[in-house]
Amino acid sequence: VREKTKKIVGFSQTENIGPWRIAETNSIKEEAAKRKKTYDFLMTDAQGQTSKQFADIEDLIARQVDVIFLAPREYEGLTPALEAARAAKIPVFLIDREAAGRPGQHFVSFLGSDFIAQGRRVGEWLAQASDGKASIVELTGTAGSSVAIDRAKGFRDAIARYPNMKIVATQTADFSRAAAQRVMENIIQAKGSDITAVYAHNDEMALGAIQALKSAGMKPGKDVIVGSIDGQKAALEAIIRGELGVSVESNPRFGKLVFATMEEYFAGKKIPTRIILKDRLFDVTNAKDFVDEAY
Amino acid sequence: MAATKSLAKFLTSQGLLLILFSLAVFASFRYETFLTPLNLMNIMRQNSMLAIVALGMTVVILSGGIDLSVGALVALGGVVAAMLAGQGSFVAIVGGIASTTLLGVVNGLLVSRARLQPFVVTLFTASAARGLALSITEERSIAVPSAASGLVWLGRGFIGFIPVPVLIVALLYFATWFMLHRSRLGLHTFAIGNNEEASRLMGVNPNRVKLLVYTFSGLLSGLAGVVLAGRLGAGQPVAAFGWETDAIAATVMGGTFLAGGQGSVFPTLAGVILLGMMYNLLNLEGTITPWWQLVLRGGFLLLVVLFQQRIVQRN
Amino acid sequence: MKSKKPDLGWGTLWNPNFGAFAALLILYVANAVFTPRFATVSNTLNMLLQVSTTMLVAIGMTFVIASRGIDLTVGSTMALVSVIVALLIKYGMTVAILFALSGALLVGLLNGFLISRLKLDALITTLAALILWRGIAQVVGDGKLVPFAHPTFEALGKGYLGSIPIQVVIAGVVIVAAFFCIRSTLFGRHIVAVGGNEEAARLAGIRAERVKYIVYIISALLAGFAGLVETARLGMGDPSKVGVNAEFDAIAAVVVGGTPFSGGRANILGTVVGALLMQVISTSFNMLLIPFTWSLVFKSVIILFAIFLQRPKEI
Amino acid sequence: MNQATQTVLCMTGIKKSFSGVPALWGVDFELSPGEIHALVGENGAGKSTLIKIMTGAYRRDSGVMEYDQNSVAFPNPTEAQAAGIVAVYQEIQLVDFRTVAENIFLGREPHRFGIIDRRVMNTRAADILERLGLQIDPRSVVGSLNIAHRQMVAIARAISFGARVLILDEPTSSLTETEVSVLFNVMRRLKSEGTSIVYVSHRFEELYAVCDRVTVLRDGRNIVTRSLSTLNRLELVCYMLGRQPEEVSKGVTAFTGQSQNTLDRPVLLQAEALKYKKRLNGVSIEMRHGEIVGLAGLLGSGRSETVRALFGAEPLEGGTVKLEGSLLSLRDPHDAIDAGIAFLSEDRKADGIIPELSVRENLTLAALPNLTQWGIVSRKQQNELVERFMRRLGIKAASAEQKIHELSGGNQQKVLLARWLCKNTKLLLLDEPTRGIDVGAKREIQQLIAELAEQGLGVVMISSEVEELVEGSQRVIVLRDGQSIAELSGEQKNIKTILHAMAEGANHQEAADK
Ligand SMILES: Nc1ncnc2c1ncn2[C@@H]1O[C@H](COP(=O)(O)OP(=O)(O)OP(=O)(O)O)[C@@H](O)[C@H]1O
Ligand SMILES: Nc1ncnc2c1ncn2[C@@H]1O[C@H](COP(=O)(O)OP(=O)(O)OP(=O)(O)O)[C@@H](O)[C@H]1O
Ligand SMILES: [Mg+2]
Ligand SMILES: [Mg+2]
Repeated sequence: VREKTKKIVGFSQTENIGPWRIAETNSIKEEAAKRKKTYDFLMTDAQGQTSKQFADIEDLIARQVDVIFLAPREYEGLTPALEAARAAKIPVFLIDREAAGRPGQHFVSFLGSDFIAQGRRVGEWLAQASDGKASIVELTGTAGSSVAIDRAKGFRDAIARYPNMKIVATQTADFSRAAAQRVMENIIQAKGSDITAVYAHNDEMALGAIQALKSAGMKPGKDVIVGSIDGQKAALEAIIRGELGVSVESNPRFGKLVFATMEEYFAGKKIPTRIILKDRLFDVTNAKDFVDEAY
Repeated sequence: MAATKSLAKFLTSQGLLLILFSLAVFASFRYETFLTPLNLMNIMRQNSMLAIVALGMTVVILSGGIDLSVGALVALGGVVAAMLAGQGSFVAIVGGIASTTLLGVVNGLLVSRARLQPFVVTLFTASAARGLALSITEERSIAVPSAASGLVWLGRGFIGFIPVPVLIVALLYFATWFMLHRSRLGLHTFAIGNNEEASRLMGVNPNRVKLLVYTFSGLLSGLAGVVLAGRLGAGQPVAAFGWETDAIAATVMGGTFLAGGQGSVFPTLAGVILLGMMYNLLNLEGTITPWWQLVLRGGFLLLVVLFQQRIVQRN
Repeated sequence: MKSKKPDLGWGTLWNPNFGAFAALLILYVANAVFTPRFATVSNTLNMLLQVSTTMLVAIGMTFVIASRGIDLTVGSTMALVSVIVALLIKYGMTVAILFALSGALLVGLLNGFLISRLKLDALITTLAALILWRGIAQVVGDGKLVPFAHPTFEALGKGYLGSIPIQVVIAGVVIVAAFFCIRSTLFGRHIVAVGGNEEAARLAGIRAERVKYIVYIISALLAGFAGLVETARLGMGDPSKVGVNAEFDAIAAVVVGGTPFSGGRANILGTVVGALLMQVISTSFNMLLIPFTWSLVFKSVIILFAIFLQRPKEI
Repeated sequence: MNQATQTVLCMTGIKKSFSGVPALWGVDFELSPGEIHALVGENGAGKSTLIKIMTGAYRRDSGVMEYDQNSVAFPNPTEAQAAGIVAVYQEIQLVDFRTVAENIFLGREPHRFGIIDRRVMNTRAADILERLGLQIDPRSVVGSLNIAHRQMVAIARAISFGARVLILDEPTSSLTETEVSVLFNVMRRLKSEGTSIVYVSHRFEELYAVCDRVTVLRDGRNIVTRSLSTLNRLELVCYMLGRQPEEVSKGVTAFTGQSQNTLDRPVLLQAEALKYKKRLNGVSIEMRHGEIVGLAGLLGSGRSETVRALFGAEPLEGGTVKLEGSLLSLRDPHDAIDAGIAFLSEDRKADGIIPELSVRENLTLAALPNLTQWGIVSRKQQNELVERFMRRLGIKAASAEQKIHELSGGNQQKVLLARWLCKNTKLLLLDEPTRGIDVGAKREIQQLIAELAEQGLGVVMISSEVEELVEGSQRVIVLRDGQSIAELSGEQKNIKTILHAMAEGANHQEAADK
């Protein structure tokens, strides 16, 4: 209908809170900026709500974008939005989290990490570091988020094989450092020196837990080993200081990959329905080498 | 006297319409896709759930109360409906609405019989309802099976070219308007919102009215939750965070007195649409960083409130 | 003249004003018996530590509510202070704190201007301002976490005075000062007079507008202090998450403590008890490892019950 | 049907206390069919409380109430209404945002399936209003009416029930004479139709004009019930106050009526050509130390506005105010108080008391800055002051710490007066200082005003009781349409001339109202 010189890329982000999300947003924005000549870029922020994200996608469709990058709020709840995009013949690329729908039909491809695997790898690392014997405190992510659910599942799968590894407390801390510090202080009051390990669903919470451990006079890294996920800069620094044991990467920098995939798609190439990132594992052996490039 | 009052009323609603209209004109020049039927329908459809919730909020505020539990009740209603969807749409819809209506009754009893302050009561029933929604779902979203076609229709269906949620909103607003301005119950709602003690002495039963009003708000929240679940194809325990504040904002932008006793429902609808249009425009613009969006929204809201209250004060 | 002082016998235990206090006592004792390691000095200090920022904010909120207002911007104020101080700490602690508190002052001034000068409704005004200032805090910090290392400043949140955490000492000093202010100073009496009947207070020569201005400034500055403490404790500035929902915690503490929304009364000790009550509940649930989602439900029910105990009597 | 000897309503041994403080100690009360029964007593005697117990607005602690020989206990006013007992309460209780018709029919709206029939409601309301001779549109919003009209609406509502028992608690305190006589006609007609009426008022002429019997309450106990025709005024006052006849002097007011010579005293106040919106357009007052100047005028003539403007409560748009020769610029009441002006407002509830605060705090509110050192209020000085003034004005309260809203209306008024007396003031502005106050207290207050004037204070007094103005003030200034149109003193200062001056503009006024 209207004359188009440039293609429009619409990106529906779920929220922009915390270093990880911001790194993700920035990476996609940067790639879009590099292609300013060929693509217009629009971004929406769902403020952590599926209903708003649905509305955002509808708005993008109304705006007649040519492609949608979608970082879904969670697995359920966006299928109708994907259907609407399909009806409008707009290809969708899912980023970092999956959404219910048929690949190839509702969306072109899913690009992201394997959250279950991330949890599993932390579990295995902790098992090794503690010789299969630990009393673990688990700090979980935002209640109800699929990431939290998967990372909890993977971790449990891993430690199930070690009868002496027990989760003695599991509490939510909302992916936030402040909340984690608070919750951990309370758990320390309840469990005291029984605690020998902490598993946090992201680095922010691990850093909060480390603060709490320190102010309770316990030595993170020695009395209590801590493992988490994300691989952000502050976490790698903590690994170098010896306070954090391990951080499994969950790379937020999707920009290059998703734009490249999209261009391949428009070029008519066949795109695999799942593109799983290879997440690295940072511990004391390699943290120094990567700390500079971390976000 | 009566004439100036109704003129005041008209002007307050018109003040909001004025803002709405100028914003729409601005948008239609700036975004070529704004005035497309699709976009306009989107705005209506996306905001129908909030509109339902805001309707309940308006009635509660008119009665001199406030209901902070609406957001949590939307979530609860949605997950209950989704969990029951296997038993068929009818059970799901009724179950979802019944659960929140029950909590609305609890709100009503605590506010009327126990004479507790509505702000506090509903603040804590909100957190209880949210906790309940999270607990019964084990914090997961519950998918609505496609077999529950009635539920899905409620959220996504059409009658003719009109989306079902929009139709529900229209019906509810007309019915509520009629109840408020034509029925005894409506008059009593206004009366206790204006002066509860006087109404009591004159023979109104404030407890009964309050109970009904909070129950109504609970019921509407549940309905909004059910519609939302149908629309998203899932019931989510974390849905509708902060809707209570949006609903309050819409009500007040519509010129309803927060202290109660004065106001109407259709201006609230205009308020909801204004809020929704704000989001829509931010999306159509698409390049404003999220934090600046907050600044714009907060600032704009402040201006509307300022404008609105100036008009009210002048009259 | 029959002058009878209210007696201080056993009957006082049933005095509704002591409902929250009784609930606090019962919960503490019950936890001491049933929750291992609960009634230890270190855990009690830990609870005091965790409640101190809420306490600071709630004291400010008590002033505002006593003057028949409400201040929802406190959480955003904390966030604003948090980023400013974290960004500026490299220029020295004094500079950073001064600028940060000026930020808080600005929030208070704007609230005061809108509510007391322009006579806007406090709830809706501060609701809009809450969004605005959260946005501004994020714009200032570009949405990012701002880590820093400054041991002297961090002592504010982590240091001890003897065996007592510094922030607990700060909260204690503020409580005593606020109690004294309300009880014995001219300004304190003016606040409750304005909250009780603004027009009457004005006709008795009280400059009500100025009183309300100051009240919002006090609230903002105390929220600012809380933001400083929180930032020092975290060792970073966080515009997105610092102070989220702080306003509701504070309001809950105030109201559970028996200061009514209708203004005209300021129960500082009640607020302290209210804040402690909520902290004891959260801590004990954490220690008993009750799942978060269920704890939301139980906590609400307990608090509603505590409020129920102090409901107004019928004549 | 009841026989004339039977009683409609019989209360025996009614007791009621508020948070431990008894208000009624066991009161008996009896109402015959078709009688108008006056209920009188000093402020705080328990009249309003007894009435609220009759209608179920309060619950009694003990005692029996028989209605039509059946023992009843109404849980709320709705039930009492349904049974035929209707009241107009002392504090006008209406829903301001709603229309006159809606207020009249609230709780029993003509309806079909819950849907209000507005047409029927409005016509019926119009009928009722017309019968009371009121020119009020039933569709107008109550909040837009003045106090007198609101009071009449409340009365219209009560009458429209066709109740068996009608209770009127000080209905006339804000009515003009014409309205009062309309009300009395209605009461007489209702009486002839068999309705029983309980009537509370502090104005004796009214009691003798319409009432058959009187029950006197004192300190929550009933003293006597007698037929008014066998009781003269002096006896009645004695019963109320609990004193011997010789202790109670005669005269309508406590003012001596003799103007002291103040001409040699220095000028205190010169207010010239005050202007404020449309309400004031040229009011001038000049007075000397020690003078009492009365302000007379019809409702809405701008008396209240004048004193409010002198107090800085309304922003002046023109004119000058000089106090002791120096020009004042009054931005707000604070400025006026600093200059030595005090003001007692006419609406006690809205502009006077701070309901949740104690008598002590209300009494010392304006004086607080004087009791403060380094920002800290001296509790000791506060207590001394409060005790002194509670004794001096005979304020009845359980203690100085009792909340003021729990006091009876008259005692609240005394506290508010004390608020200004405990401060050093030069000019006292009194808007209806004796409204709703019992004879005893009224005389005390009038005496006090006279005393204060003798001490050199200037007093501007607004009163709807012309006697009070005639006997109390040296000069009377008559206002009409926001202008001072006459100044009467000496011989001219008599009831007839004042009423004449007030009324001259009456036709004009009515036209303006429409
Ligand atoms: N709600 C209440 N709470 C506490 N005390 C009350 C309350 N209402 C009335 N009282 C007390 O009961 C007593 C009787 O008051 P009431 O209002 O019945 O007096 P009244 O005879 O109507 O006086 P007035 O002529 O001034 O209206 C007073 O001492 C008053 O302080
Ligand atoms: N022109 C008007 N328009 C609206 N309301 C009016 C007008 N004039 C008077 N009133 C109302 O009537 C009330 C009495 O008017 P005002 O105070 O000017 O007269 P007043 O002479 O003091 O009478 P009062 O005997 O009631 O004290 C006012 O409080 C005001 O609300
Ligand atoms: Mg009375
Ligand atoms: Mg007047």
